[in-house]
Amino acid sequence: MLTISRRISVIVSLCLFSYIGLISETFSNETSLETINSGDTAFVLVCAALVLLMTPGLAFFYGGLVRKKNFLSVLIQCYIIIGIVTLQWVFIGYSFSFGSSELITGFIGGFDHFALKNVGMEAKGTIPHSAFMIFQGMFAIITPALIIGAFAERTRFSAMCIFMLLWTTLVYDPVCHWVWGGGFIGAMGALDFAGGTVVHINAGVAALAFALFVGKRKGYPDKISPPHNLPFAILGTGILWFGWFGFNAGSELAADGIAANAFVVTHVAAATAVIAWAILDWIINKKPTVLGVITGAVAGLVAITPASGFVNPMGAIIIGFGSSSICYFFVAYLKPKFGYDDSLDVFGVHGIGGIWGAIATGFLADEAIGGTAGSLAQTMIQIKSVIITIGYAFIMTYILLFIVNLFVKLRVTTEEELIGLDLSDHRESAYTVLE
Amino acid sequence: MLTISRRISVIVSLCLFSYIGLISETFSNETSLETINSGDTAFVLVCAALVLLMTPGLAFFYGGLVRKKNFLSVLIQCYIIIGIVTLQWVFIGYSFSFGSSELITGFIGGFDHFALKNVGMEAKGTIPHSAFMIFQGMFAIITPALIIGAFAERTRFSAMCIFMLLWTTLVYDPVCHWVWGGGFIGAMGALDFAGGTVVHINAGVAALAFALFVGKRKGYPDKISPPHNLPFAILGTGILWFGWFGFNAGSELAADGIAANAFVVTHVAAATAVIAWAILDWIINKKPTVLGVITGAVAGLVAITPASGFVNPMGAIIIGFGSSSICYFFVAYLKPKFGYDDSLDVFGVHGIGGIWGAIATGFLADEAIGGTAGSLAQTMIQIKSVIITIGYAFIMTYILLFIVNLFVKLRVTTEEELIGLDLSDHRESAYTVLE
Amino acid sequence: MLTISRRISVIVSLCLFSYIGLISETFSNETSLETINSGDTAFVLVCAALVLLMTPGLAFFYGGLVRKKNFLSVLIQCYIIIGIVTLQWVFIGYSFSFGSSELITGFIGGFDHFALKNVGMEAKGTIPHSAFMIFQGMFAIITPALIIGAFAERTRFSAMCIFMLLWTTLVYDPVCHWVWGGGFIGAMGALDFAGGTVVHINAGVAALAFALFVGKRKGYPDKISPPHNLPFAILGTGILWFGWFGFNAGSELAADGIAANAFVVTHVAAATAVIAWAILDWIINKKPTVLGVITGAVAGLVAITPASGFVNPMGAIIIGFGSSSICYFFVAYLKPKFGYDDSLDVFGVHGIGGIWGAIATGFLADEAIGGTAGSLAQTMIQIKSVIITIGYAFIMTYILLFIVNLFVKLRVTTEEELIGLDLSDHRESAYTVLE
Amino acid sequence: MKYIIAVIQPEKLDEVLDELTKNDVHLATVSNIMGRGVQKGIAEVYRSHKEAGSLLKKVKLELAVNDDFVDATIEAISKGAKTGAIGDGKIFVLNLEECVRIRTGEKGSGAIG
Amino acid sequence: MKYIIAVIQPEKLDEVLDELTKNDVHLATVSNIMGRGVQKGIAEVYRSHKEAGSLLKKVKLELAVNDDFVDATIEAISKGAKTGAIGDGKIFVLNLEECVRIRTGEKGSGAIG
Amino acid sequence: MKYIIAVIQPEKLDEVLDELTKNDVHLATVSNIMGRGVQKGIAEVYRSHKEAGSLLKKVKLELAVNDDFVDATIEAISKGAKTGAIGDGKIFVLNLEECVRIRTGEKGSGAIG
Ligand SMILES: Nc1ncnc2c1ncn2[C@@H]1O[C@H](COP(=O)(O)OP(=O)(O)O)[C@@H](O)[C@H]1O
Ligand SMILES: Nc1ncnc2c1ncn2[C@@H]1O[C@H](COP(=O)(O)OP(=O)(O)O)[C@@H](O)[C@H]1O
Ligand SMILES: Nc1ncnc2c1ncn2[C@@H]1O[C@H](COP(=O)(O)OP(=O)(O)O)[C@@H](O)[C@H]1O
Repeated sequence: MLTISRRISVIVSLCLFSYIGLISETFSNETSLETINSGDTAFVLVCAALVLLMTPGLAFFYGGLVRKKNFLSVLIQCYIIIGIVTLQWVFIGYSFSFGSSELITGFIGGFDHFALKNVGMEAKGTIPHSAFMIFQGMFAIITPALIIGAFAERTRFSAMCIFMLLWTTLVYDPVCHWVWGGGFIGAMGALDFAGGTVVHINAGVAALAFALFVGKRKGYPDKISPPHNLPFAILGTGILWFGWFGFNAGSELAADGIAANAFVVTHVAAATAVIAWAILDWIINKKPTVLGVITGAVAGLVAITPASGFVNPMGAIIIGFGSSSICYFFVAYLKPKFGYDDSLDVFGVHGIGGIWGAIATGFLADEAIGGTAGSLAQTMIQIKSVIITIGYAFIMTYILLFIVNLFVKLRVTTEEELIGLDLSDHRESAYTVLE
Repeated sequence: MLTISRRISVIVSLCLFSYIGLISETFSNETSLETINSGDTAFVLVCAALVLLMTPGLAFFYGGLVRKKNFLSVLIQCYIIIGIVTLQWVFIGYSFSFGSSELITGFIGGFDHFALKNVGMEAKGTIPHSAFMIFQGMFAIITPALIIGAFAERTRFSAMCIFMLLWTTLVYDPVCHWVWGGGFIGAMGALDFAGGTVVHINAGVAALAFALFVGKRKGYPDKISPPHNLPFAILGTGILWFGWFGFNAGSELAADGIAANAFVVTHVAAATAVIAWAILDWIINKKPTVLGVITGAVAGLVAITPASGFVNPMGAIIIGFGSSSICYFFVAYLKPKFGYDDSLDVFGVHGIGGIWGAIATGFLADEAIGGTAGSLAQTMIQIKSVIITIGYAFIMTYILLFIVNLFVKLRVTTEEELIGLDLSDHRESAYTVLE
Repeated sequence: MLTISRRISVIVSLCLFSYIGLISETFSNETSLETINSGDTAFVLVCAALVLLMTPGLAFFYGGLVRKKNFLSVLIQCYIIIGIVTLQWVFIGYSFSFGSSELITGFIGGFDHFALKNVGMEAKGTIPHSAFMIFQGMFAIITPALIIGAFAERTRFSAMCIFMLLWTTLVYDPVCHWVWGGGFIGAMGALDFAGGTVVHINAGVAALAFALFVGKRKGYPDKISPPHNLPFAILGTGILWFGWFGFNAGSELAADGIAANAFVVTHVAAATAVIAWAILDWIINKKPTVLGVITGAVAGLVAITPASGFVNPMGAIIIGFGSSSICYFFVAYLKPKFGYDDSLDVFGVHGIGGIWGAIATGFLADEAIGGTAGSLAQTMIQIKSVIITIGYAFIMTYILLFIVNLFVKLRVTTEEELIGLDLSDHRESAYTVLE
Repeated sequence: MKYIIAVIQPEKLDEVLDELTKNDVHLATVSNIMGRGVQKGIAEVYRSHKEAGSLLKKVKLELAVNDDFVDATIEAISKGAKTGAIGDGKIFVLNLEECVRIRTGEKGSGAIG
Repeated sequence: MKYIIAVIQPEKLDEVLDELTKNDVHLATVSNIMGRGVQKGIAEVYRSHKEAGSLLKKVKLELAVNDDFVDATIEAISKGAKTGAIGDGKIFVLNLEECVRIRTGEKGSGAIG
Repeated sequence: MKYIIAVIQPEKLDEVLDELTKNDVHLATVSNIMGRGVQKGIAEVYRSHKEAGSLLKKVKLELAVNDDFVDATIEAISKGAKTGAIGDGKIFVLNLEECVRIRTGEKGSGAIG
C-alpha cells in the first residue's frame, strides 16, 4: 500500500508545483440582472429537493450493505452530515465556494457571503440567488456523505463529525471553487457539468485515504458477513437514481434542452452500466447478482455526472459501459490485490468511475450539446483537472485525518467494533428480536 | 393530568368569549382573472405530490417506532386516512375550508364548492383552481394522520375511522378556514405560512386530548419494547424532509423568491434542529442517538412551518435550535412527569414545536422576506392565534372522542392489545418468521 | 382454463379480421415549430423522474408480497428491465413507437429515429424532443415490469430477459404506436390519456398469458406462505401513488389546467378505491386488511389512467369505486375458480382494472375537461380498442413465450424453485440471519 | 439439574419473566419460534385467501435450574402464561448433566445461577 | 417420553409436517437456525467475493412424543426430508422427563398430544 | 453421546467456531436468542428513556458430539468465548440417546460427525 500512496504523492507533488503556475484570472459567474423565470425556479427547487433526498438514499444504499450491528451508525452519519454541512454551508461554505471576492486568488472564495449575506431573493441567472445557493448546498452535503462508505463499521462517531467539518471546509469548498466558483480549474477550460471532480473523485479519493488511514476491519476480508439487508440497498439505489436526475439535469439551472439532454444521458448511462455489470457478473461469477446490478447503476451514474451537459446519448452508452467495466475490474481484481479495506468500495466506484467519466468527457463531448467538441486537447485538460483533484484530495484528507486523530482516535476499540457501533456509539439497535 | 386539562379549559373558555368578539369581516382570497403560469403550476402540482408522499413517509416514521405486532395498524391508518379525508375534502371539506360564502361568518365556509362545484381548470392566482384545491387537500390529509402517533397500539380501527371523519370536518376545516380561508384568525393578522396553527398545533393538541382520553398502553412506560425497526423510522424521516419542501415552499403557490426562501429556511431549520438534538443527547445521555436525530429533524421542520414565508436563514437557525431544545426538554423531562402516554410524542413534537414556531414567527419575521417585521405586537397576535387554536382543538377533540366512544369503544380489549392490532384488527402480520 | 383462452382466441380472431379493415390514415402528432416553455419542460422532466421511480416502487410492492427466498429475484428483475428496455428504447423502441415514418402503415413506426437520430433539444410541442422521448421511455420500462408479478417465484432469469426484450419490441412498441404514435387505434378516436390500453391492459393480459404458460407454483394455492414483508409492499404502494401523479398528469406534457385535473382525478380515484376495497374486505372478511387497502389503491390508479385527461372528479369516484369492486370480485371469487396462478394478481388488478377504466372513459368523459363527451358511441370505440389490445397482447405474448421456451426453459427446476430463486439464480440472500 | 423448555404465547412473556423473578429464577434464554399445536389461531387473510394459520408465532423459554427449583419454575411459568384458552403452551423438562459458566470455568449446580 | 430435535432443509418443512400429520404427530415447534454441516451449500457471491457459506439456513423442528411414537416420528421426518444429497440434516433424540400442559396443568404423557 | 448447548456473546461466534474446528468438531447448529443473565448489558436509550436492557442479544450453539469429544468441545467453546467479563455465557450438557443422519439413515455415534 505504502508504495502506491508514495507514488501518488510523487505525482501530486509534481502537480502541486505545476498548477500553482496554472492559476489564472478567475471569472465571476454572476450574470444577474436577468429576471426570475418561474419554470426554471420550479425546476431548480425541485431538483434541490431531489438532491437532498439522495443522502437518505445513500444512507440506505450503504446501510443495507453493512452488518446489522452497524446499520444505525451508517444512517446517523448521513443525517448528521446533513446537519453539519448545512450549517457550515450557510455560514462559510457557500462564501468559500462561490464568493465573488477571493481569499486566495483562484483558490478559495472570500467572506462576502458570510452567513448568507447578500444571498436572497434577487435573481442569479434566471432563478433566485437563494435557490442557487441551496441547490449547491445539497451537493456539499452528499459529497462528504459518500466518504462514509469507506470507513464504515469501525470509525468513532465523534471523530468523524470533526473530520467532516474540516474536510468540507478545507477540501470540498476549495475544489468546488476551483471548478465552479470561478477558480483556476474552471478557468483552464475543464468540463465538469455536475461534479465528476468536485463530488465523485474528491469523495472517492478521500475515501481511499480514510480507508488506508483507519485500517482494515477486524476479520476482513474473510470473516465479514455479507450485506445484512440487500433490499434496503436496492431501495437506496432507486432513490439515488431518482435523485440523480435532479443532480445532473438540475445542474443546468434551467428547464431547457440541455437539462433534458442531461436527464436523458444520465438515465441511459445508468441503464447501460446496469446491463454491463450484470453481463460481467454473469460471465465471471456464473450468475448476475443484485449487488452487481446496483453497483453498476451507481457506477454509471457517477461516470455520467461530469459529462451530462456535454455528451449525447451514444456517448452516454460508452461512458456507462466503460464505467461498469473499469469499476468491475478494479473492485473484483485490483482491490483484493491491494488489500486495503474500503468497506463499500467508495474509491472503487466513485473514485474510479469519476475519473473515467471526467476523462471520457474530454473525448466524447458533442459540440451540438454543450458547445465543446471532444478532442485530445480537451482530454488532456480533463486529465490535468483529475490529477490535481486527486492529489489535493488525497494529501489534504490524509493530513486532516492525522490531525483529527491526534485529538480523538478515529478508530473505535476492538471491543466496540465487535459489539457493533450501533450499541457502542449510539446505544440503540436497528431491529428488535422479539415481538 | 386532570388539573392540566382543567386549567387549559379555563383559559380556553376565556378565549372563546373573547374571540367571538374578534370575528371581523373576512376577505375573499379569490384574486383570479389572472392567467395560469406554467412554472407556478408545475411547481404547485409537484409540491402537492410531495405533500401526499409525506403521509406514507409519516406512516414509516411512526410505524418503525411501534412494536412489530402493531406496525401494520399504523400503516393502514395512514392509508385509510388518505381515503377518508380525500373524499371528505372533495365533497365538503374544501368548501368548508375555502368556500367564498360562509355558513357562519368568519368561522366556516359554505356549500358553494360542494362536490367541487366551480373548482375547475380556471385560474386561481396563477395556477388552476383545481391545483390549489388538491394542494390544500394534501394538508387536510396529513394533519389527522399526524394524530395517530398519540393513540397508536391500542385504538380500535373502526372507531378511529369515524373519529377522523368528524375531526376533519369539525376541527380541521374550521381552523383552516379561520387562518387561510378568509376567517377571523387570518383577518386579525396572524402569520401562518404553511400550517403552524392549522396543521401542527391542531394535530398536536388533538393528539394530547386523544392520549388522555384513551389512556396508557398496558405496560407503559417500563414494559413497552423499544422501536421495533428504527431504519424504517429513518426512512420515513427522509421522506418527510423531502416532502416538507413541497409543504413549505409550495405554500407560496408560485415558483418565486419567497418559495426559494421558504425552501432554504425549511432546510436550515431542520438541519439546525438535528444538530441541536444530537448535542443535547450527547450531553445528557452520553451518546447521540438515531431516534434523537430524527426527532430533532421533525421538530425543526414543524417549527419552521408557520415561519417559512417570513423569516430569513438566521431566523431559521434560531427557530430550529429553539425547537429541538424545547421539545427535548418537554419529551425527556416534562412528559414523564405528567405521566400520560402519547405513544410517539405527537404533542411533544408537533404541538410544542408548532407553538414555538408560531410564536417565534412573531418576533423573528424579517420585513424583507414576507413584508412583516417581527415585533411585540405581532408576537401577541401570534400568541392569541395559538391559544385560540389550542383551546378549540382540545375541547372539540375531547367532545368528539366522547361522542364516538358512546357508539364504538375507542380502546381495544386488553386481549386484543396484547395480541397486537395487526392480527386482532386486520388479520395480518407485518413479517413472516420462516422462509 | 383452456376453454377460456380458446374462447378469447375466437373473439380475437374475429377482431383481427375486422381491425385490419379499420386501419385508416394516421395522423402525425408532430406539432412542433413552437418554442420550448420552461414551466412545461420542468414539469415533464420531473414527471419523467417520477415515472422512473415507479419501477423501484413496483419492485417493492411486488417484492414484499413474495416469499423471502424470492425477494431479490423480483427486485433484480425490475432493475434489469430498466436496463434492457432503456437500451431497446434508445436504439429502436422510440422509433418503432413514435417514428413519423411507418414500417407498416398504422401499425408500427419506422427507423427514422433509430438510435435517437433527430431526437434532440429542439421543441416538440412546448418541450424539448428529448424530454418527450425519455418521458415516454419511462412508460415503456414500467409496462413489462408490471408483468413480472404474474410469473414471480418460478421463472428463470435468463429466459425472462430474452422474453422482455422481445415483448417490448413486438408488443409494447406496436400497441404504443397504435394508440399514441399515430396508429390506427388513436385514429379511430379511442381515448387513452395515460395508458389504459397501452400499459395496463397490455401488461395485464401478457401477465395472464405468462401465468398460464408457466404453470402454478409448487404448493399453490394452499402451501404458499403469506406476503413475507407487507411493510415493503406498502412502501412500494406509496411510491407508486406518488409516481403516478407524474404518469397521469405528466401525460398532458404541459403544466396546465388539464394536468391539474389529471392530478386531481388520479388522487380521487385512488382514494375512493382504497375506501371501496376496505369496505368490501370489512363486509366479506370481517376486517379491513392492509393488503386490501394497497390492492385497492393500485386498482384505482390503474383504472383512472386512461380516463385522467377526460373525466371530472365525480367521474373519478365512479371509476375508483367500480375498479375496486370489479377487481375484488375477480381476485377473490373468479380467479380461484379458474385456478391459474397469477402470483400477484397482475391480470386481476391491472388487466381487469385497465379494462374497466378504458371502457368507463367512454361513458364518463366530460366535454368540459378533454373536449369529448361520454356517449354510447365513444364507449363502443373504447370497447373496440380494448378487445383489439387484449387479443393482440394475449396471442403475441403466448407466441413469444412458446418461442423463448424452445431455447431457454422459462421455468426453473423444482429443486431451484424449492431453494428459492435468490440463491439458485443469483447466489444471494435478501437478509442475513445472524448478526 | 434440569433443562426446562417452555413454549408460551408471545404476549405472556413479560408476565412469565416477572413470575420467574419472583421465584428467584433470574436467568433465561428466550427465542422466537413457530408452533403447531391444538390451537388454530386467528386465521390470517390475504386477498380473501385464508391462511390455514397452522404455524403460530410463539416464544420459547429455556431455563437451566437446580433440582429444588424445578417445581417453582414450572409453577411460575404456568402462572404467568395461563389463560385457560387453547394455545397456552407446554413445558418440557429434560435432565441436565452438566453446566459450565464460561467466564469462570465453574461447573455443576453452582454455575447455574 | 422423548424430545426429538431435527435439523432439515427449509424447503422440506412442508413435506415433513405433512408426513408427521400422516403419522398422527400433530404438535411441533419450528424455528430458523443456521447450520454448519458437511454440506458446503451454494456459495453466495458479493462483488465477486465468494462467501465461504459455511453457515447455511436450515429449519429446526422440536417434537415431544411418547415412546411408542418415536420410531414413527423419526421415519416420518426422514421420509419428508430425505433427498439423498448432502445437507439433508440430522435427527437427535433426547430423553424427556416431564411434560406439562399449561392450560390444564395436566402432566406426563397425557400432556404431550 | 451428548447434546451440548452453549449461549455466547454474538461477537464471539467466529472465534468459537474456529476453536471448534481446531478440535475437530465441525458440525453445529447456530441461532439467535435473547438472554437474561447476570450481565445487565449496555442500556439502550430511546428519547431519554433508558431500556432496562434485561434481555440481551446472544447466540446459541447446539452441538451433538460423541462422549470422547465432550471435554474438548467445552474447552474449545470456553476458549473462544471467554473474555472474563460478565455475559460470557454458559454451556449446558444433556444426554443424547440417539442420532440419525437423514441422508443415509445411519444411526448412533457414527451419525454424529
Ligand atoms: N408435543 C409437542 N412437541 C413440540 N411442541 C409442542 C408440543 N405440544 C405443544 N407444543 C408447542 O406448544 C404450543 C402450544 O400448544 P397448543 O396445543 O396450542 O396449546 P395448548 O396445549 O395449551 O392448547 C404449540 O404451538 C407448539 O409450539
Ligand atoms: N453433530 C451435530 N451437531 C449439531 N448440529 C448438527 C450436527 N450434525 C448436523 N447438524 C446440523 O444438521 C445440518 C445438516 O447437516 P449436514 O452434515 O449438512 O447434513 P448431512 O449429514 O445430511 O450431509 C447442519 O447444517 C447442522 O445444522
Ligand atoms: N440458568 C440459565 N438458564 C438459561 N439460560 C441461561 C442460564 N444462565 C445463563 N443463561 C444464558 O446465558 C447468558 C449469559 O449469562 P450471564 O449470566 O450474563 O453470563 P455470565 O454467567 O458469564 O456472567 C444469558 O444471557 C442467558 O441467555
